[in-house]
Amino acid sequence: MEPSRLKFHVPEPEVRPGGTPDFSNVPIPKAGIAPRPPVDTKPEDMRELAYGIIRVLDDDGNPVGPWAGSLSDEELAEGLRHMMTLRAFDARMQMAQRQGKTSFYMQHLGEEAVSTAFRKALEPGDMNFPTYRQAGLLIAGGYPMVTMMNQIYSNELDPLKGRQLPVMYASKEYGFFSISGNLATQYIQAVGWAMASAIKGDTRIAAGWIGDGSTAESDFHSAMVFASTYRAPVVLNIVNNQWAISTFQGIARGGAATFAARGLGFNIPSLRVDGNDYLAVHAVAKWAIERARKNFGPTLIEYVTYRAGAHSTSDDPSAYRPKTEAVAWPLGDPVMRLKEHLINKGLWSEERHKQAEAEVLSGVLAAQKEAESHGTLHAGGKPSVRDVFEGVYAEMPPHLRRQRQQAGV
Amino acid sequence: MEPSRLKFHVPEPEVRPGGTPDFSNVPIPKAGIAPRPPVDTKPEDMRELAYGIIRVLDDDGNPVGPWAGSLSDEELAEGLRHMMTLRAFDARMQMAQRQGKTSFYMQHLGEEAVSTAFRKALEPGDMNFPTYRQAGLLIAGGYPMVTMMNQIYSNELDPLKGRQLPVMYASKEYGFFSISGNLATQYIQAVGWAMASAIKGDTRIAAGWIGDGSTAESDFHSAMVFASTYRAPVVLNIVNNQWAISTFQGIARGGAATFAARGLGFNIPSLRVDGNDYLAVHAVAKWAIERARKNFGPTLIEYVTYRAGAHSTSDDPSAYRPKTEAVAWPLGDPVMRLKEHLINKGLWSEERHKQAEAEVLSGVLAAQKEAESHGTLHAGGKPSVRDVFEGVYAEMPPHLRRQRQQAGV
Amino acid sequence: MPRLTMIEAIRSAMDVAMGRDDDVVVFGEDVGYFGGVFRCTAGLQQKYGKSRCFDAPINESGIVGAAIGMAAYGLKPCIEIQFADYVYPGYDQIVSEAARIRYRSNGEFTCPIVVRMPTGGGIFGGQTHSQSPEALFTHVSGLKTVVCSNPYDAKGLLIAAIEDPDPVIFLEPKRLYNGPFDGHHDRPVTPWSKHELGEVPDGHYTVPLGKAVIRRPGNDMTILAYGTMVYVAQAAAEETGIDAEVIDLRTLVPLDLETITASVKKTGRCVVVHEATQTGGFAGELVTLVQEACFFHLEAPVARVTGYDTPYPHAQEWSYFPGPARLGRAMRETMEA
Amino acid sequence: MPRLTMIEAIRSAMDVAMGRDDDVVVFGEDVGYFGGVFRCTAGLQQKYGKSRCFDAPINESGIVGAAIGMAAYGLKPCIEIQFADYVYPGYDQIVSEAARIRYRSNGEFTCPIVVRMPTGGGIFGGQTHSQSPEALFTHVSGLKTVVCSNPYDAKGLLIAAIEDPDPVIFLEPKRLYNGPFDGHHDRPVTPWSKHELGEVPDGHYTVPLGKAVIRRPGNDMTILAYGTMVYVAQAAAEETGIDAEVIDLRTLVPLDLETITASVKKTGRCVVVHEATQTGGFAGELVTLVQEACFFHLEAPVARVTGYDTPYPHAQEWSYFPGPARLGRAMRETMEA
Ligand SMILES: Cc1ncc(C[n+]2csc(CCOP(=O)(O)OP(=O)(O)O)c2C)c(N)n1
Ligand SMILES: Cc1ncc(C[n+]2csc(CCOP(=O)(O)OP(=O)(O)O)c2C)c(N)n1
Ligand SMILES: [Mg+2]
Ligand SMILES: [Mg+2]
Repeated sequence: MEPSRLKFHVPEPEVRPGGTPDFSNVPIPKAGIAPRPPVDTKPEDMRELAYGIIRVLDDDGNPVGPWAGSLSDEELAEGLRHMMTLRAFDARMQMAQRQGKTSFYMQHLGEEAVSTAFRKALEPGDMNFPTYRQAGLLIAGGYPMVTMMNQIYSNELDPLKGRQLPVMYASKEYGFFSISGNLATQYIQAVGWAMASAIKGDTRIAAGWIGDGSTAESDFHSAMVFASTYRAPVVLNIVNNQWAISTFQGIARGGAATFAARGLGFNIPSLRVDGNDYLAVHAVAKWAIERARKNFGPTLIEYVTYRAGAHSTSDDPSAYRPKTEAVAWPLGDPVMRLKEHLINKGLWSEERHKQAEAEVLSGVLAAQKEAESHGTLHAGGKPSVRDVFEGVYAEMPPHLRRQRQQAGV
Repeated sequence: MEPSRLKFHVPEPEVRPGGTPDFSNVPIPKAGIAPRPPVDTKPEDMRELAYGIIRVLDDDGNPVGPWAGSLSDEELAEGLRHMMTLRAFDARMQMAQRQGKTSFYMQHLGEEAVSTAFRKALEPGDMNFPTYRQAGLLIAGGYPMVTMMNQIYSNELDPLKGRQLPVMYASKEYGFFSISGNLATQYIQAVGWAMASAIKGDTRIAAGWIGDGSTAESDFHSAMVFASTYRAPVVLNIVNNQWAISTFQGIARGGAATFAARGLGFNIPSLRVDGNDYLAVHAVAKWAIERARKNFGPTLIEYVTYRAGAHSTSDDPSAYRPKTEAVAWPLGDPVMRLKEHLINKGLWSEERHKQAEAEVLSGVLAAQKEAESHGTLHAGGKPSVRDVFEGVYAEMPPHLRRQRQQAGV
Repeated sequence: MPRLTMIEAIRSAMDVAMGRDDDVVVFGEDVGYFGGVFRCTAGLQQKYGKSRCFDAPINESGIVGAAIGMAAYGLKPCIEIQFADYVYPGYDQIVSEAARIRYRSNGEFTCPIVVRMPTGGGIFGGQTHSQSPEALFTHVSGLKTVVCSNPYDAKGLLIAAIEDPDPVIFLEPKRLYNGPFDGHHDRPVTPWSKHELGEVPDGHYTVPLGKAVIRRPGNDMTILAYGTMVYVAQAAAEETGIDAEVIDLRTLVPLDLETITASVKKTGRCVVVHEATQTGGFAGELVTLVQEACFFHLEAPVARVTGYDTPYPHAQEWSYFPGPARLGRAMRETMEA
Repeated sequence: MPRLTMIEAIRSAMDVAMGRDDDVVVFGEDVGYFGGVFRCTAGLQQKYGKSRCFDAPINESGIVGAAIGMAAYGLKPCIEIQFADYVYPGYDQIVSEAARIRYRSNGEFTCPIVVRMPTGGGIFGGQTHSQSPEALFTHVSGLKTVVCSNPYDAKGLLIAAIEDPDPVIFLEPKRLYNGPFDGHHDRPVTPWSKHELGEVPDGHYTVPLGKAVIRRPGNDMTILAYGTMVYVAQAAAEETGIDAEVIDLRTLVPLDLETITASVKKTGRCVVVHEATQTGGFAGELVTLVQEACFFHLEAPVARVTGYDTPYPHAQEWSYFPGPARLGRAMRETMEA
């Protein structure tokens, strides 16, 4: 018998521009049903958490199930403010880029809960190894917005001296490792930092961050191998926002049911969480961080969310996905969901929200004004050309000194 | 409360030199109990095969269970001969290296079943992407031993013109891709070859090979991602021989239960097999190859075996593991086990075996004599110095021509 | 003849190659449905189907490694690395594998792949969208390295690269995608539609690998350039009034040493310019070859003008970029030496 | 003073550094219990425990990446890549990360790591145990690159490298581990115990990075060498009778240009020698710097003697290896030019 011909398979998203958004194939479990095992549970006894979605807020905005209750009323209100601040910050910086005040920007629209809620579960001294889409770690950590803007504008007060692309922040004090433009490299570095902390008998833990698309990179594997072998005190976060520039998550995920399932082959506990649910993100982050700090080793967390905006200011998503997809996203908007919850609790109101929006905006505007007084990319105060030559090494070697002299600075 | 200090964990083998070999922590399931699902079974419905061990020959050398019966009597006898040939070949070449006839050699002692049995499940035209420890693919595929030796000796008939380290064979006709000294690179190449076959609507499939230690390399991940995404018709083999030079498999495996489990996160069917059981290896290989050829995509197979010899002629394992560990290995010796089975079946005898050993040895010796008549590394016929400059490109560019002239050849 | 941008010319090259040969396949990050972040592969998936042009997972080692396997099978993959800055995860597959498979297997297997990547700065891309890593490929035996500088060449060189039986690194200076750029960032750029090298024939033609071209004949000195620097060199010649002969190398390996030597023997002076960092850059190779072949013709040391030995900065891009002023200074010094 | 092999000297350097500073950790493939395939780390795990010296999974990107994370924490990892030929999977972490973290974070984070690796040929190791990839590091801003050539230097340079606040690539010519090797493969090798540079003080000392040393003073020409080639150069000087000044560069970046220039200005002739392939090799950089700094003192073109532009062959190793005969020929030509 003639054997059948082989066929080449390329995964495709359900819908492309022109089509109607359709997420009916995305299984969304009910809130509250996922169990919350004790933090010392063996990975093999909690595999199902890699396939479901841990959700706390139900469709009416009420917290349900064993993962509820990790936050006080004040913390919830603060969380809402952090998300609103990040959103306002993004909107202004996006606009500043359009106005030519900087070269480039990347926003978090729709994903604000992930980094802001995670940050609140960390302790001082813990270290994040972020990608370019976790500025919420800084906002929720109290890093000055004006310093972020100085970096974005590459102005005279830019802490990175104009050397880095906008949004590539770095702050040791705020537990935010220098962002790399090269995807995934930070994931294994997070594991290395955590190994170091364990080697020194410290109490601080590390968190690595990666996007859905970037899980395909090799350093994702390096991180899993090292984290598993040395039981590193690290939380490895996957932000699955469904897209990697124009590429839908199915290209990186392939035949696998979920990204979280990647952890199972390493016997690393792997959890999938509603990334648009501030309460769920916080509860799971807290669990994983406690696990790490108590010497039970690494955890892999997949946050299921949606990149509602463009990939960056260089991108126009209408070329590859239906314009209204974000609206159709079944997990809703993280700001709206937390707002609804606070209103349900009697802690918040539509009016209060409008007022908060105005407050947040004026905070952002004040920061922007101050930052712009120190210059923007093409106008006003600038870092020096000397800064190009400084900091390549602790001490400038002769050949760089010669080059600096040739440059006349 | 003061949080507890973090501790650094480094996996250690059970025993080191001076200790008594102990494999009591290696769970060995009974032969015959692993189910044999139809080849179109969904990966999620056969996850348990990644955690057990598929075994056909029981402790008495009798085939049991649903994986038995893939081989005829003639094929079994041929299989034994292949393994014996490989072992004799190894012994002679190991000795030749000691005698200074070549620089380096790597043997297969204890692992002969894996590559020889797998080869018999392939069809002509299928392509292997091997490591340095699958010469059984050539032996069982009928590649001339004398050509292998010519390569090992880098002599005047060396098909690779003296360019390659011994054992780094390459033969398109025999479905044996050029071996790289760099670990793991071939794994994703196998997937690429399989993708190409699917793109062309061909019927030929590919097989990738990797060692337990090398699964830690990044290209293992690349291969899994691409195989899963494009459902490539490829069989991805992991030869878990317990050691990576001096490093026990626990350093690469980390907290994971098995290497096969690495496939589960990609929803690739993952099977674990008794690698010292010729019948089991063949049956599982056949299953996976059929699956690939019928467009059901990739399979990951872990062969549980033991590297009974040194890593290479540059290695002395007594520095890092008990000398008698090989003897204590619970899955026995593949040659002895198949021999016992054949004797049980009345197809073989101790006498017949001795005779076969003599025949095999004389075949190897004849090949060796012929090869040596064409030179060994430091004596007799040699490839030309011109061959250093040839074959870098299809056509020699001017700068290489100049260098060749300078070299006076 | 139609005028195309360099992006369109590159796309046309792949289109022609795919049309003529079913074994040519194109893949990379975002290159399928979307057609690439620079749109170089736009329309190819629609025209040739998902089996011939498709999206890849974000894994450069996987992309190169899969291409090598495909090439071993018999295909001719032309792959895209989204930015040259992101090639390093795939560097092992390029250096240890693609470059050596023909040699180590004595031709049993070969590796006819093309690795395309946008290179160079000038777009405020910061350290990870601006690098010029050509020297990391030119040092590797078994690779050919091409840098195109205009639409006509880009198409002809890319077709030649795809048809080449060996692996070719194909660098596309992204600052030239839409028009020649001479370093005067404060002036509007002429689009390719206004430039004669924007004239790109339909259909098949090749520009052979290994042949340089003289872009500006001259007698006073020789400038060796490639990519964006070709226009910087032409501008510097005009602005300094030095009658420089500007050679566009086009292929770095194999190098057209004959054209270089003939020119330097004529002019007696030479300046090499590239955007990449200085130490260990390809300029070192060029200077060495020139002084070897033309030592007794040289009236001044061969100078080099390059990027500084620092990562590529963001805000200070125009101080970093080797523009006509910096090159002009070196040219004058070379004339006066 | 005790005489040590280069392996013992390297081990002693790590021992001293680990003893003085708890933040120094050592890891890599097979370096823990076993002590490394070349035994450079033998005994360290026993002495300092499994937290300070341990086996790593076979994943060079992981090894370098983890070291970078540890360095960001505050440790000083000294890691081993089993052979320089296997560094490429870790190349992205070295180039895109280690080399740039201080710069891109403006010193918020730094990367004081040492990446040790055996390099070079001469042991019939074929293409994947013989490479000399130094030029792939010297081109990368932010890295320092060291090549040691004897036990005394190896220990002093390695301690300096571990104490350095920036990432250092530390190349160990494996052919020199047990004794100086001058390319005469048919003669027995003197062990280090018979060589004065085998005298290695106990305890702490450093050989500063960035300083070359004159191994053989001479007047007729300058030979720039490093690693194994230092001995080849000395042999070639004796055998040709040419009174060559042999400079052992020791550190390639930062380079001791002063020592080089002073010598070439004195001798007027220069030959550069390395084992790495020619095109784009570090010799190109050296030739360029020499002709730039000493042009009007040069009486002949600066010559280079290198490995050929092919992968490193197995059987023909001694035709490939740039030994004293090949170097001597270039020296004579340079004298006669
Ligand atoms: C090594 C590397 N390859 C490619 C790129 C180009 N690139 C930048 S962002 C991106 C998509 C990343 O997607 P994902 O990981 O899902 O993160 P997201 O942008 O969705 O947050 C790509 C391909 C890069 N920066 N680095
Ligand atoms: C990229 C790379 N890193 C390191 C090495 C050195 N090396 C050669 S074999 C080996 C061990 C491999 O072990 P395993 O994968 O278990 O295969 P086995 O030798 O047991 O068959 C190592 C580390 C290499 N060849 N390539
Ligand atoms: Mg994404
Ligand atoms: Mg092994």
